[in-house]
Amino acid sequence: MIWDLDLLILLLVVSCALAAITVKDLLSATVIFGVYSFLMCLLWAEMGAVDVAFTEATVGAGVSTVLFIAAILHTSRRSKD
Amino acid sequence: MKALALVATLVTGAILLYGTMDFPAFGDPNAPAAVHLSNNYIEQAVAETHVPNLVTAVLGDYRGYDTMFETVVIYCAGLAVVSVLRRSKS
Amino acid sequence: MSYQSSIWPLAAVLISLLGALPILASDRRPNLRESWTILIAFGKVVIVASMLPTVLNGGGFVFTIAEVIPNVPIQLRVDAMGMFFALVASILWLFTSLYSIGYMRALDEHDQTRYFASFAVAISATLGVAFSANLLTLYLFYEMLSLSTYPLVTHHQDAEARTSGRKYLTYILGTSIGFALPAMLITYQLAGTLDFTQGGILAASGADASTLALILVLFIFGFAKAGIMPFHGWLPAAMVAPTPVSSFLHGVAVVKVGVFSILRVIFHIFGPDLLLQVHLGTVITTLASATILIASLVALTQDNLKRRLAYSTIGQLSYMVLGAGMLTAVGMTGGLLHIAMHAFGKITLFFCAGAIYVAAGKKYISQMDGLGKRMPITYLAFFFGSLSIIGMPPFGGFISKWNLATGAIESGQLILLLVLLVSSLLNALYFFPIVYRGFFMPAAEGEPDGIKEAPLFCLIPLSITALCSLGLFFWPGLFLRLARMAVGL
Amino acid sequence: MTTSNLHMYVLAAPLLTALFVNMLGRVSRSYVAPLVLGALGFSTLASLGVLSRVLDQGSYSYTVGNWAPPMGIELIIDPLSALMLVLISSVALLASFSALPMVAKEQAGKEHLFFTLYLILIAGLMGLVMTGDAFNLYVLLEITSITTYGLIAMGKGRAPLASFNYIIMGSIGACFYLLGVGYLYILTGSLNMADIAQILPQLGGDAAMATALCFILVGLWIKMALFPLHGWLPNAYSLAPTGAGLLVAPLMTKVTIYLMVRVMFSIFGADYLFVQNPLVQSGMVWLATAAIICASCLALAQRNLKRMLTYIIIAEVGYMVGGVWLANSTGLSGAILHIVNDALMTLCLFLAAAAIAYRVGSLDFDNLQGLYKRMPITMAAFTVGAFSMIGIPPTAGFFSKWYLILGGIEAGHWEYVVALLFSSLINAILFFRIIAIAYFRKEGDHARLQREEAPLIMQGPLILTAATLIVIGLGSGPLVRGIIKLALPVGF
Amino acid sequence: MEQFLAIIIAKYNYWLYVVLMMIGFYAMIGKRNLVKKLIGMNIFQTAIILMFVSAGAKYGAKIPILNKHEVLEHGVRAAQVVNPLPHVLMLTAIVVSVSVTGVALAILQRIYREYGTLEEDEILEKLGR
Amino acid sequence: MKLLQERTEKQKFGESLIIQTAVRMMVPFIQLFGLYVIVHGHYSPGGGFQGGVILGASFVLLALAFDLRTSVRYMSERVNNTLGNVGVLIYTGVAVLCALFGGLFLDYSALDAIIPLGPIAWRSFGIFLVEVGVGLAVMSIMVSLFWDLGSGGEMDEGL
Repeated sequence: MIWDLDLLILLLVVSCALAAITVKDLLSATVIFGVYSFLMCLLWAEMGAVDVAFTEATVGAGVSTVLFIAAILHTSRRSKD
Repeated sequence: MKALALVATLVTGAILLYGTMDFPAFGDPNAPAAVHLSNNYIEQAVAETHVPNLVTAVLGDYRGYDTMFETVVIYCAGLAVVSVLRRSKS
Repeated sequence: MSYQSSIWPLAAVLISLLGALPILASDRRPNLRESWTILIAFGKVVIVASMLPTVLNGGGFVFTIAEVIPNVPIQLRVDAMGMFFALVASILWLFTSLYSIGYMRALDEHDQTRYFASFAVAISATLGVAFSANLLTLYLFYEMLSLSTYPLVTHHQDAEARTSGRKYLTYILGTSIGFALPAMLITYQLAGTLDFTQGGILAASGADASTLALILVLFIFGFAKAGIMPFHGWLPAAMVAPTPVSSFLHGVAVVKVGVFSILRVIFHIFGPDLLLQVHLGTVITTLASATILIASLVALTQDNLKRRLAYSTIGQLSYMVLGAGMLTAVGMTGGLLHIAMHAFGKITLFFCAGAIYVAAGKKYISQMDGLGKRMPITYLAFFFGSLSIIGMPPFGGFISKWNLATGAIESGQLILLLVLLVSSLLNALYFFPIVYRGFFMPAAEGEPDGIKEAPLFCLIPLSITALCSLGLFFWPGLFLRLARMAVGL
Repeated sequence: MTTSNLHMYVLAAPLLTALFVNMLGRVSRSYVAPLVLGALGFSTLASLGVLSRVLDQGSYSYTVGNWAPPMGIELIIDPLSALMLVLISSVALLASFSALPMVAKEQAGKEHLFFTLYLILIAGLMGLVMTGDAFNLYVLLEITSITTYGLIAMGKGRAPLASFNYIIMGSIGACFYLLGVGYLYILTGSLNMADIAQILPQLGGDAAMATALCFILVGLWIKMALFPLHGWLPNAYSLAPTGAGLLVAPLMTKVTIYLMVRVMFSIFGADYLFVQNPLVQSGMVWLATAAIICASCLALAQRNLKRMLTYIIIAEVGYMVGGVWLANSTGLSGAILHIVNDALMTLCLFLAAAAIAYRVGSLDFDNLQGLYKRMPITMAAFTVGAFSMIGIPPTAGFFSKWYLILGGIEAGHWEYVVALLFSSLINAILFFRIIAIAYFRKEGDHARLQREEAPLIMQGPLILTAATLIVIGLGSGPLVRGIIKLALPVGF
Repeated sequence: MEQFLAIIIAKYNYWLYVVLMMIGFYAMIGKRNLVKKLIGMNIFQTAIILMFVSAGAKYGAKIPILNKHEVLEHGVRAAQVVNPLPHVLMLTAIVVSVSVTGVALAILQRIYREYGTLEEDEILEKLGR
Repeated sequence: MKLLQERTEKQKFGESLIIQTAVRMMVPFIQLFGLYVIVHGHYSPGGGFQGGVILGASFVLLALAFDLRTSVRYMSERVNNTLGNVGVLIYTGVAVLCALFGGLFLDYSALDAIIPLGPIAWRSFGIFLVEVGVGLAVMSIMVSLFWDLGSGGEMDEGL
């Protein structure tokens, strides 16, 4: 484990999380959330949790995002906050 | 409302941070979590189940009961989506 | 006293409770339904009477239904005090059943099946209270009585009935849950049991005087059916019910269940000795005296006959509590005896009020001028009843008042004697005008001529009860003996 | 340790049947009813067997997959969990009789989906009461939640919105619980409750332990809708499809309270909770008092039968939480007895509400007029349930209230005693208002009203439940002595 | 400086997990858009997963996939392998989280069908009418 | 060329020939990889859940590149549903079977009574069985989730 790489990714993750909940466009928020998940999965892989990382890559960054997008396409893209 | 939410968040975060004071350091191989149960898994799982992927061994066998319900959870989710979203035929 | 295990107490309680079922089932056949009613009432008297010899010989019966809380079973027990009350209630129920049939048929009331079924449940609860072996069982039947009388009070199902029903339940349920239940729980916590024991159960608990005073006041107000002021307001309100209900339930069963419960608490939970020791008798007598005087004064102002009787009842009920509060054996005997004497007198008065309503359709005293000439039997019975209540010899009321007065002197509280005398005077003041108007005032103009006596079904019971209150002066032996046994004389 | 699998069959029957209901119910809806009733009937019988076995031979621990406890997942079958199993399966069986016609009416074409979720919810609840593993509890909690989300969202109108609120609150609750478990895991390295309980006192780490306790409890409180965290419950339970409400309302909060008891005494121990932190203990009794009083007052403001009942449920949660935190055996046995009684009382009232909804449609107070004439049997059973809620002997509610109040007196928490009495009075007002409305009629209705009872399949369980309330009331002595006293945690 | 760094290294990802959890929690209770609430929920859950995975990490350890024959012959030193238990738990947690997300999204679509918006205040406004 | 242009114009938003062709070619490989992940869960990262998600993702990919109807043509809703049920049934069935054959719940070694492979080998094989079940269930549910969320619940009315 390389702690400074960890820290760097963690900071990125935090900024992604902040962005995901502040962006007004829901589609962008969802995509940013996908990026967040992917960074998270990198972090976990780097901590030795390969299975969790694999799952998060397929679920968090993959299926979740797709489901979010599918739902947003059927509802509305805009968000007031 | 937002102010209240912020206060609630900050309080929760503060309590959680207070709780981390007692935690063992990150990556400490002598932390309780690293010595109590997991050692048994690491040392015995392969011999007891013949599965080299420890995660699979623990997931499928030692904690198979959890995994069964995990499967049921996702099954329920699928059913719930169908039952919520579909309009009934009649 | 030795108790033998027996099913009879349960049978006495259950006969009318289960009897409600055939009454409900014969909804569409009034004759069958009323035969059931009379049959059950008669059966009940027989069962109660069959237990009498054993009780008079110093024995008793006991039956445990279920053990619900450690040391507190739901248990029925027949002792002298319970027998005394059960005898009064079941005999008077027989008369009331007859009277109800006449009254309800004459007025062609709706929903008579519900009426008779609720009545049967109510009398079952009354006997349950009489035969309760402990406070929990008593509370159970007490609540059962409150709830089963609700349909009776609101029988007419109009706006007035709704308001009165609400008031009735608010007072009765509110006080029993708010005061009696916590008092019972504190008692249980202190004593570890709730059994009615001669000499009381709280004496051994070592509770201090203030706690005891709190429990006592909670109990007295908690059993609001006894109508101790300021929790008396439900009784005049409940007078919207049909008259048999008022006469039996609010002249005899319901109100006396309240008094009986208070008496049970004073005799068998606290015990007179403990109350004397911590000087709590005055609490009881003060409350009771105040209620007697205020209620008698209010009764003077009422024009509605049933409401006047209701306030009279409130006053009379406190006599019984007063007697118990004297904490002398004679006073307590008088208090207990007054349950029976007042019951016979008051039920006569209510029967008469109902008969007047059935025959003449009148509710207000001011309209009743000259009625006595047309309904002589009814008015004579009314006269007898009022004399008994006032406490004139040769009527039963005299005996209990005599005992009360003796008790007051014996306990050295002469002020109580004064209260008794003043209230007797007030009783006379609010009863005599009614009789006077009936016999000696000319009828108002434009009065229809067709008024005559009420139907026989009404007339016979009221004559019998009137004669009973006369007879009780000469032969009070049975009740006197039971009452003396109950207080341990 | 034992090799008896009986309790596993109790759980497996609804779980497996759920799959068949989904597969076969798609083909023809006539398969649904026999499958559901058969599975639940089997579960009820088997759970009775489990209970009698536990009472006979003492409690036992069961290891799923035959791995010794801290390694594998341990199930604890003691008198308390066996009692809960009986309660869950019998309540579910009774509720499903009534749910079948309701679902056919409200969710035509979706019966198989509804009952699949319904059965899995029951299996989840059964799993919850047996588990002795902190993380397994989380998974099962999520199963029950996710099925409940789905069931509630199947309702009409505002139901999805209520369900979404429930999802957010429920997820916060579950996440908090998981956070607490995580803290415990980091501290002790174990997930087995008994194992954790053994390790915890040896650790110095008080901050993390307190945090874990705090988060686990808050998580469970959100799930059980303890007063300040109750916001999601009234809408969710009152807008849910009637069939779902029948199952969810009697069981969910009660099982969560059971979980709180389990977590409190199996993980943290009475000593840590009550002796070392007396301030927390009395604070909790005050919170429960506030819950009882506020929820009772809120119930007064409702104009719909079902909504009123939901607020009463919240008040009852206050009863039980307070009873548990009184820290004496009387209060605790009162709380456990009240779990049983309250489940049955709520079931009785909701069954009656379902029967009324089946005939009348709306449950607003204005529509209830003259119901005693129209549906006398339903209303009679409703009255019994109402009396039990008020606490009138000999119905069951009186006796649990008796123990709770007695516990309050014993512990010297008079505020709790007053709150219980106050809430009884409020309940009396609430129910007699309804009874009065249903007893009196509209002007001119006297002649028109005809008897029109709900179908027999809905009336049967209703009558049975009402009778059970009285039987349990009269039998509460043996129940407390024979089962609940045995079910109290060690040290009480 | 050295000490300070040591403290940071020892606890930093517990701190950052708290930060992430706070972000998610705030979005769940403070944001008025329902989709945002859901995103917040997912962030909350990943934060918890991060905590668990951190708890299982060991410095200089291998991933928990061993060589069967080697282990059966020579055994394995526990300190050299990452703790697999938190991973197992978190797999379950991920599944739960995606399930809840799925159900919530379906309910969102129902809400949108009903009210035509996903803003909490607008929905409440419509309900008030 | 003109034909191609016409076809491009007729295409709905987001559909492109290149992507469609690529997806058509990729899907079998994705599915193969998914199966590999399920089966090889004993020896490498992955297992039933991840493999199931990948299998499901292949159908989702089809649905994204073409439309939902195409993916339904590959696997009808009824089949999908049955697979999901069967998947969960395998897991719970194995669990109950263990109990029925005299062991404890989920004690795979009890299945030794059916085919004697040895208790430890049965543990390994039992894990494999349930992983397959999980894979089937997860694939089916993922597909169904996407169908329903992607169509707004209009599955029955021809998408």
